[in-house]
Amino acid sequence: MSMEEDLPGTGDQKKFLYVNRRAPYGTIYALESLEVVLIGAAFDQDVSLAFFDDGVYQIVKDQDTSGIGMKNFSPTYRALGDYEVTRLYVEKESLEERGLTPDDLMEITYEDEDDDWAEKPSVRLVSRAELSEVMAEQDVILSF
Amino acid sequence: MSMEEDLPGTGDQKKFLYVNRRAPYGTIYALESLEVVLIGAAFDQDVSLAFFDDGVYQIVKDQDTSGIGMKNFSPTYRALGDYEVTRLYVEKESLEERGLTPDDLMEITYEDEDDDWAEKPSVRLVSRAELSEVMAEQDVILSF
Amino acid sequence: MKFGILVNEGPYTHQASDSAYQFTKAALEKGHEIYRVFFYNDGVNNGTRLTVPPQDERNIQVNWSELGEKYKLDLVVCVAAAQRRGILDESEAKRHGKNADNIAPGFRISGLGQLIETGIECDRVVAFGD
Amino acid sequence: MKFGILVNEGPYTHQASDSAYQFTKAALEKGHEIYRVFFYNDGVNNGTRLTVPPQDERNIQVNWSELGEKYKLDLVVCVAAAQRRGILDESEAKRHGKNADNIAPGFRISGLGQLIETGIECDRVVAFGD
Amino acid sequence: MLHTVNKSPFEKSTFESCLNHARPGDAVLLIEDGVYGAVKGTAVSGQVAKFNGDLKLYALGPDLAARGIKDASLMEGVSVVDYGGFVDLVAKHDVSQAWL
Amino acid sequence: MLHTVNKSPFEKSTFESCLNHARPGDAVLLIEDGVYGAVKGTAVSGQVAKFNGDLKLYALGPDLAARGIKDASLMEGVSVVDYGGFVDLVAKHDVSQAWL
Repeated sequence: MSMEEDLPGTGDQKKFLYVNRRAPYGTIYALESLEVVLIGAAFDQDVSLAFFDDGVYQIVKDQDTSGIGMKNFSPTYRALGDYEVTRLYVEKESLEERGLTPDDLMEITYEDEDDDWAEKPSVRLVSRAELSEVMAEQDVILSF
Repeated sequence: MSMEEDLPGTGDQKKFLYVNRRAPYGTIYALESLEVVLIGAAFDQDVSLAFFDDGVYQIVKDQDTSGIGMKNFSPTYRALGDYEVTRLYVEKESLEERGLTPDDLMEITYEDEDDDWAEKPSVRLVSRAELSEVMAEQDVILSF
Repeated sequence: MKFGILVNEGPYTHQASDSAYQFTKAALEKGHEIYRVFFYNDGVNNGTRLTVPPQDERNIQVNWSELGEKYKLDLVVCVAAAQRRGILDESEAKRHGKNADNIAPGFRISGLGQLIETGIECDRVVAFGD
Repeated sequence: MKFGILVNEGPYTHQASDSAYQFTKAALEKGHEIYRVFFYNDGVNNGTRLTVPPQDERNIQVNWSELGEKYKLDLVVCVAAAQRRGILDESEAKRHGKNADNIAPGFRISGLGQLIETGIECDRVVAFGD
Repeated sequence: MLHTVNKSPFEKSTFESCLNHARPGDAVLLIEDGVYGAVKGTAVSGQVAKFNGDLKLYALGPDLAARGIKDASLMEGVSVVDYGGFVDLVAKHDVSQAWL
Repeated sequence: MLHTVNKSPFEKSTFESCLNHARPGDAVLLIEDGVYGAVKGTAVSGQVAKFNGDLKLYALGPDLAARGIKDASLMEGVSVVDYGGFVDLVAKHDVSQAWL
């Protein structure tokens, strides 16, 4: 089977989705997933991130890890735009179950090169059903 | 503070409870907990085991690990009587939630030296409330 | 078909590495190609040659090394994850001033890019973890 | 009061070892005695000296070794759990025909009996895990 | 899409989240401790049954046997596969998502 | 007795099991990802509130701060302690049970 048959219509790119379902700090999965995303950004693929279940906790604002002796890696999410990672899907139902609103999340933005470098929000609030659609469109799903 | 103040009225013995809340094989905790119990048996303490939540799966009968390439360690529970570990508390509610009955469990027995070496069941079915009482009586609780 | 395998947990503690091994073996026996087995997170701990499991238990590292040898598998341990957890080959050990290394035969240490490449090159990626 | 500490997960992957370290430090600073820190399950992986964490991250092994040095702590790695996971001292390595060891300074390898003894001798046992 | 779930539904919310995000026609393969989710007459089986039919449920035979679960204990509609069958399921579906 | 819980109540059933097994007068200390269980207005907070009062709930401050949880977000009756306070709780109660 040749590669082309499996690829979507975007030339050589594959659609990569990084699924984030776990809270930060209690385990390393959030951090090491982010490290994959940063390295992966160099490969010119079509990249999205999904945050749902406890994964929404990863991008909550005002994280302060000074008391637990661990590095606060949350600022890195705000730098994703510089790596041309611009689509962060966040599930509404997961926020609601946790008593969170979009205002509790960090502001994560990117500069849209197709729109005169206008600053735009990277976070896209989606319903559970919409998130399912996003997952169904992917070529590779990496979940840590 | 001297040791004696903390000890129950059973001479030098402390009451040790090993809590088993996880299924076997998916993780190593059940096996490595059992290894602690076996070593601990040499120390002449007052030992009990509690099986609840997914821990009840550890003592389900007819385990056959030949297809997953792992060692079947379930026969070791049946040998606990030889190590004078004779009290295995199993929570009824945990069995029921999992669609299990006492008949689904291995027969685990011990020979009662105070009763002419009569063979008696080591498994004691207890309600959740009774199990809470058992936990409250302990000096050391080790949960893996 | 071309498969990529991702192993995210170490040996013995979680079944992940066992499951990945059984899957990889079955895929090879069905004639599929295994493009790469990538060890990430605690999965890097599968690549130490210093394990001494009880004699009546499987030896997970040896299983991987032997399967790798038989089918010429590319068993890649992520360098960043490996450094955090103390899995080093000779050159890594030297570079970081450590007086020992522990990488097992048939495993090699490389970058996370090899995981992305696996996603790009393979028809399917299958992950095993906690 | 006399405390025993049980650490059941390895460094970095779970917060357990960090929490145990912070607790132990706080207990010592309050004047309590730490009878022993026992490393079991994947916790044995805290005792390898081969880790090379990123420079802007804490070094969990060094934290334990330094705390142990300062307060003369008994840092015990379970031998059975350590063998499964490839943590060896010089004599263990020799005994099993391995050409390297990886135990970190201040840690010692011993049997599970040391955990039971901790339960017997201590006023309190506090466990940290997954 | 093929979803794999390896955690007990009594211990973790993974299986529930998978069921809530899978789409009609998707396949869900239960492996490792995930196979407990395939058993009938449990506290979660009613919940699972609601998705049965819309989704195709599979359970890994070697993991069932290891845990002493007999085929007669499985919910209706659950198909048992071995590691070879697992490979075939991966090959058959465009994408696999591991619910870790 | 002192119970410690280190897992998110949305991910694992540990906290629920702890609450169901603790006895009136016991203390429950939430640490690591367990601190999410101390937040009000969530899908589990109603369940937790039922035990509040019978049990004394604590949450570890450094773990709350790491996760961006403000004191104002906590359920009524939850006391925040630091690592020193954790040590004091262990010393105060005869036995500690870690719900791992």
